[in-house]
Amino acid sequence: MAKLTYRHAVARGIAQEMRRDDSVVFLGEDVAAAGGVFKTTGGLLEEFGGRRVRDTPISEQAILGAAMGAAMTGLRPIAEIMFADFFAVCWDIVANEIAKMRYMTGGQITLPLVIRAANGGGLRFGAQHSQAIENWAMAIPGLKVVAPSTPRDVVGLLAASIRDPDPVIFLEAKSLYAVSEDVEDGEIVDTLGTARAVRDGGDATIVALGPMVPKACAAADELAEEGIRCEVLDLRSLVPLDTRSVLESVARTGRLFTVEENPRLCGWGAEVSSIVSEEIFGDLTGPIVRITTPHIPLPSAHALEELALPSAARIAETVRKALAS
Amino acid sequence: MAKLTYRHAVARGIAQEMRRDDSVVFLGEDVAAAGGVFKTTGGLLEEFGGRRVRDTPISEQAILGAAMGAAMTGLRPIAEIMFADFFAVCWDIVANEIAKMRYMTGGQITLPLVIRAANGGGLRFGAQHSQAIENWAMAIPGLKVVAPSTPRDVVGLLAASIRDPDPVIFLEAKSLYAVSEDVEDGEIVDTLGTARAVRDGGDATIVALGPMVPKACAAADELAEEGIRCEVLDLRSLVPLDTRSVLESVARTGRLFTVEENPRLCGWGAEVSSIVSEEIFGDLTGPIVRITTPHIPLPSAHALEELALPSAARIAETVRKALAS
Amino acid sequence: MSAIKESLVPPDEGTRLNLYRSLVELRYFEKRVYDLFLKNLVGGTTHLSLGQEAIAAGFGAALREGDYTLATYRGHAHTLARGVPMAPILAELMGRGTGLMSGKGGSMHLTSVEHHVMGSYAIIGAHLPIACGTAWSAQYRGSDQVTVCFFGDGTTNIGAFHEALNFAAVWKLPVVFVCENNLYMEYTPIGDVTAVPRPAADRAGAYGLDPVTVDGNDPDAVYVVAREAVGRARRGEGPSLIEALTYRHGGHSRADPAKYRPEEEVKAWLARDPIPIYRQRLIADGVAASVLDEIDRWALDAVDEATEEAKAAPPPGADLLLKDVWADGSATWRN
Amino acid sequence: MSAIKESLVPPDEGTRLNLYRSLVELRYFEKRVYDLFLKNLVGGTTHLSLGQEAIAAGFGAALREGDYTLATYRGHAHTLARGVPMAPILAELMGRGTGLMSGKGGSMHLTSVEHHVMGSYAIIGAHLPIACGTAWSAQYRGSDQVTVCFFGDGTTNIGAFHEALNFAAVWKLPVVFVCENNLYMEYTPIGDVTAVPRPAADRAGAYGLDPVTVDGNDPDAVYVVAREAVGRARRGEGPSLIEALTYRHGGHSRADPAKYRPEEEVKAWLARDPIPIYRQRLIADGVAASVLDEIDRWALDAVDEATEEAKAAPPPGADLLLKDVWADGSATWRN
Ligand SMILES: Cc1ncc(C[n+]2csc(CCOP(=O)(O)OP(=O)(O)O)c2C)c(N)n1
Ligand SMILES: Cc1ncc(C[n+]2csc(CCOP(=O)(O)OP(=O)(O)O)c2C)c(N)n1
Ligand SMILES: [Mg+2]
Ligand SMILES: [Mg+2]
Repeated sequence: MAKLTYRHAVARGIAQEMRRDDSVVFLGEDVAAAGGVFKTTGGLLEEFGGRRVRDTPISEQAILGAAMGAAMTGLRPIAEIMFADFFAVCWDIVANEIAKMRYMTGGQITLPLVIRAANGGGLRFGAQHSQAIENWAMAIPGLKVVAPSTPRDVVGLLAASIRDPDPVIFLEAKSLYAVSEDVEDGEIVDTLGTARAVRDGGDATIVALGPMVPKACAAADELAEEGIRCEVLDLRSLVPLDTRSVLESVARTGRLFTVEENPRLCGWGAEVSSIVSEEIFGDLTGPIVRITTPHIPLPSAHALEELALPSAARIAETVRKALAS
Repeated sequence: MAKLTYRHAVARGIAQEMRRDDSVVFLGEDVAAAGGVFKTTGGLLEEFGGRRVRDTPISEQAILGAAMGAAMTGLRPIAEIMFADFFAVCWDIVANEIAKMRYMTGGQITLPLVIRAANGGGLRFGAQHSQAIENWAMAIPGLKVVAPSTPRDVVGLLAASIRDPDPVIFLEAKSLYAVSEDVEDGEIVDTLGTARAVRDGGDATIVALGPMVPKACAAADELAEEGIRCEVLDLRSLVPLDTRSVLESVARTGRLFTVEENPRLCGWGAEVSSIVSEEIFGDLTGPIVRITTPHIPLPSAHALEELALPSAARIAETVRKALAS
Repeated sequence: MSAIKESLVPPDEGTRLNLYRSLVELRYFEKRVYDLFLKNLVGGTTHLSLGQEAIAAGFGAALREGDYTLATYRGHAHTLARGVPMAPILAELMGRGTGLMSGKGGSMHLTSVEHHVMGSYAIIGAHLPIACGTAWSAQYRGSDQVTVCFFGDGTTNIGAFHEALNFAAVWKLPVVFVCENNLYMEYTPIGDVTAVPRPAADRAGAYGLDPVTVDGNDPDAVYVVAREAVGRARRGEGPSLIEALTYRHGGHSRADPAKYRPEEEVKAWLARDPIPIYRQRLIADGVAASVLDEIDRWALDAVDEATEEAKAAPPPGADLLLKDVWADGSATWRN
Repeated sequence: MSAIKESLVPPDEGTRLNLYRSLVELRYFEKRVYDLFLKNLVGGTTHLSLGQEAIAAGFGAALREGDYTLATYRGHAHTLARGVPMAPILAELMGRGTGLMSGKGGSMHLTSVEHHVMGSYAIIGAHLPIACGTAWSAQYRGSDQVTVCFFGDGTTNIGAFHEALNFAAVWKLPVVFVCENNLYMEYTPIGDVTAVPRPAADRAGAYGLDPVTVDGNDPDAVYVVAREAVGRARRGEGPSLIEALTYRHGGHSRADPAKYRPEEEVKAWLARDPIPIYRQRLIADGVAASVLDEIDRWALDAVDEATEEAKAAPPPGADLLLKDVWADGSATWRN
């Protein structure tokens, strides 16, 4: 048991898997010699050498193409896309190639690969370096989408993603890199598609993801003091989606709130909302409410960015109002 | 008044606007000399010359970058991305540059440009040439998203898009290119953000877009014979979204069905569903049901593609069952 | 035409007969596909290699089993040339359940992992980076498998081309990039949209590679250049970029009557049809016409047989719809 | 070092004083930004041009009003060199409501349409295609405005670079692409990830352009090359690609102590700091030291004044949050 930061959990998860499986390789920009621009991958080059841990040119299409080609011929590559926003320069390889290959080839090709990226806002990096792109990935059939909210989950879900036989988009919350917690020693392997209840309560269900989880918890704690008890579910992955946990919880509480970092339109919260209103409409006792960033590019000034992203206060206020009416 | 195909409506709309405004220019792959691979832009080179109608290399980033740079310095470019799937190779220019520029610059830059693309399936072109990508665009703040379902709407909405001061993603349904209808002569200019009721009825609301509109109408006609009367709304644009028409209709009928061509997760139907269940929950008399392509890449064989895309029969059956239970 | 210094030895007779067999096989096959789509038995879109067969054939002959190839939507020839049987390819084009990918991929995505045909790709440029990956994997595993990646002249203007070439050169990957310059990107002449006369060869230097061009209508020449580049790759000497000059006899795709090409240009290139020329050459070099006739007959029979087999096959079952999104065979995204 | 044949005339004294002024202005400004982020008054990330000032200054001096420039996230210098005042830039970096873009863009996106500074771009490569657009627009409108697009060595390996260069060459656009080769893409030496020694110049030929390199630490040399390339563009003779060799004095960005660079390399380049060298040169050529001191003082005062102004400014008002997504000023996507 020792303190582990979210940042260092990345290297730990990768190292754990590289030690047990020689087919795991890792590539990206500035990831090897420099240990990553977010200092998430320090020590990997030293331990595994330049054959397995490789720096690349600024060529995201080549990085992901190389990962894809390697995955279809026996390797299990991990590729880093530095900021999730940069998926836009290689989206073809992700959405048109990687995601579709297995289906198009009638199952001939499997692609055991992981693409990691620093996702989301909160660090004043501006509109092109702060996007939460989970919904881009969720909208593409053939991609699994994972987004851990704690250091332990980074290790366990990253290990699960690396062992998964399908392509996984692994979104690290850059606003959580500095967060730490006590994590046990030894191998940690988690399971994709399993949400976790991080707060219990029968008055409402709050579903959150990644950096919105601590905010939802803070809101729930605030509300608990007022006697409003919310169950907070950390989805942990969007594909596979643990709809069962969501449906069970909402069936119990009658109310659903979703908290999304992404801009409003077509977010995963809309998907969850539509599932709930289609499948357990009769259990709902009031409107489903989505809490999101407004449908705007993220502004860079601290004052504005703070306003844009869902905050604990906004979550609490939204739930409070909705339950009161 | 004369018969106009959906295909020819494209050139008519572009020509109408190029005639009135010399700042309108048009570029894309094989669009000029060859008149477009879907034969949508024939005659434009002949009428407007090679200065205004230009063939480009296979360089989608350059095409859209050029359109963007031109739009910020006084022109009103129309760019063609041949198949909507190819947005993936230039998504950065669309999602990170064009969509964000105005906001990031504090309103200094406006981008009056239109990007046209052939969208969707139904022609057995396989997974990389059949995608309905309206939700990709809708998820990005700063893009308007337009998808006409009739030849007349192609002309009128294209004209409105070209005159619009903001970037518009204009999605032509490739499965509708051969469809024709009588269209009046003379200038046609429509309004973005206005849904249209194409069938009336008080039992349920069916919201559809693009090529799903004729299918929804066929379903509504089938149901009408059984005494089930559905209002069918053609959204026509996703951004701006005519939520008012949707909310009014559902408030009347109590039931909402959405019909999406895109794969299931995070589609616009989820967005519409979440809006309705948040804002007029009390008016709903039963679950909201989404009819979509399953969350799979589109298969190429006719037999499978037919099964994948929503059909009139599937829509009718879904509505029938839902209203019966 | 530099860099290719050693092994200018022409192919031996066995190899040449093999090349001829491959050429006519590809030719008859593609003609049959054309007939079948005129009969509406092949749906969707289709891109034929008629006229360009010598490139797929020449490389096919120079490769070993286990070497990887990646092609474009215009990939029937490249798939056949690796030994993939005709019937499942035809069945795939006809949307049958016995298709090479069970009808789920279609004409533009022919893939046979069993034959190391690692896919046909329909988004321009995408497979060049992917070819870097199969080559990297071979390098990493210490196998001596070579990757060959085919693409067209128009493809040299898209970003992925540039990224892949630089990446392959820096990592010294065992990959051969083969640009089939058929003078047109779809309907637009490549010269109208490209800053250099030779879209691939004139750019080799940008990646520290030697410029190599070859007559893509000459199977012997292609074979020799292929053998050389593949050998270099196999020996760990890094990537090559080869520009093969050729011409397609028909339109870009099913929908295209190819009216945009000057008549004299078409005539001149039809006169350079690789197959009759090669046939003449073999006969001049002493091969009996009857041997070649026999090969022709065999190829035509093979195409006929495959056609019947594919025609007789049923469409894919509805159960395939929700199959094989994921490695577990399912399409399930939720519990 | 070819192609630039004519007008090797060195700049006159007025221009040189102007260049000097610009250099020290950029230098003091960037140093101030560094101080301010150490004091936590500048948030987010920041990329300084310390050491690379001669390039922005040289081009700035060679351009006319109305010419367009596009820069990267490392764009403070390029923005200042077009005459944009310091205070709103500093205010933008500090997230104030008086910022150049009201605080909504930040350090990486400096834009001043009034000065024809058509944006700073934070996704590698994206602005090269966009520069094609501003150049195309000028060409279309028959104006003689030239576009200059600045980027780094690492940027030459991304696809957009390739597409833009080819596009500009084919359309003969009035655009000058300026690669500031500071030897590193972020933390990785450019040589480790690039197939050719000169990432830009060695690729000019791939676009039918002449290779041009220039000492990016020599303001006179940059100015002369800039004047030449801008002149060509203005006369309708098409694009240029220029590689300017330089070095950044500090880390890549705010978070980077730049430990990955060999000490001797840093030392050698610090000895080539453009500013003291240029100062010496001017003095050797007869400019009075007092004149230069006066310019230094003026620049420092300007930076001080701008700092105070920016510091005093309030954060952006909450009303800005939902402003200016659309041309009508709103962020409304529904009725
Ligand atoms: C990114 C992208 N842009 C455009 C297309 C449409 N397209 C299909 S084939 C083609 C021409 C390709 O030309 P070339 O590379 O010369 O290959 P050829 O068809 O001549 O074999 C184009 C533009 C595409 N498939 N992908
Ligand atoms: C598409 C993309 N990939 C990666 C990055 C992260 N990144 C920012 S700056 C940079 C290095 C750029 O190097 P260079 O072009 O040499 O410019 P310099 O910073 O040296 O001025 C990288 C990799 C990015 N912004 N965009
Ligand atoms: Mg071609
Ligand atoms: Mg650099």
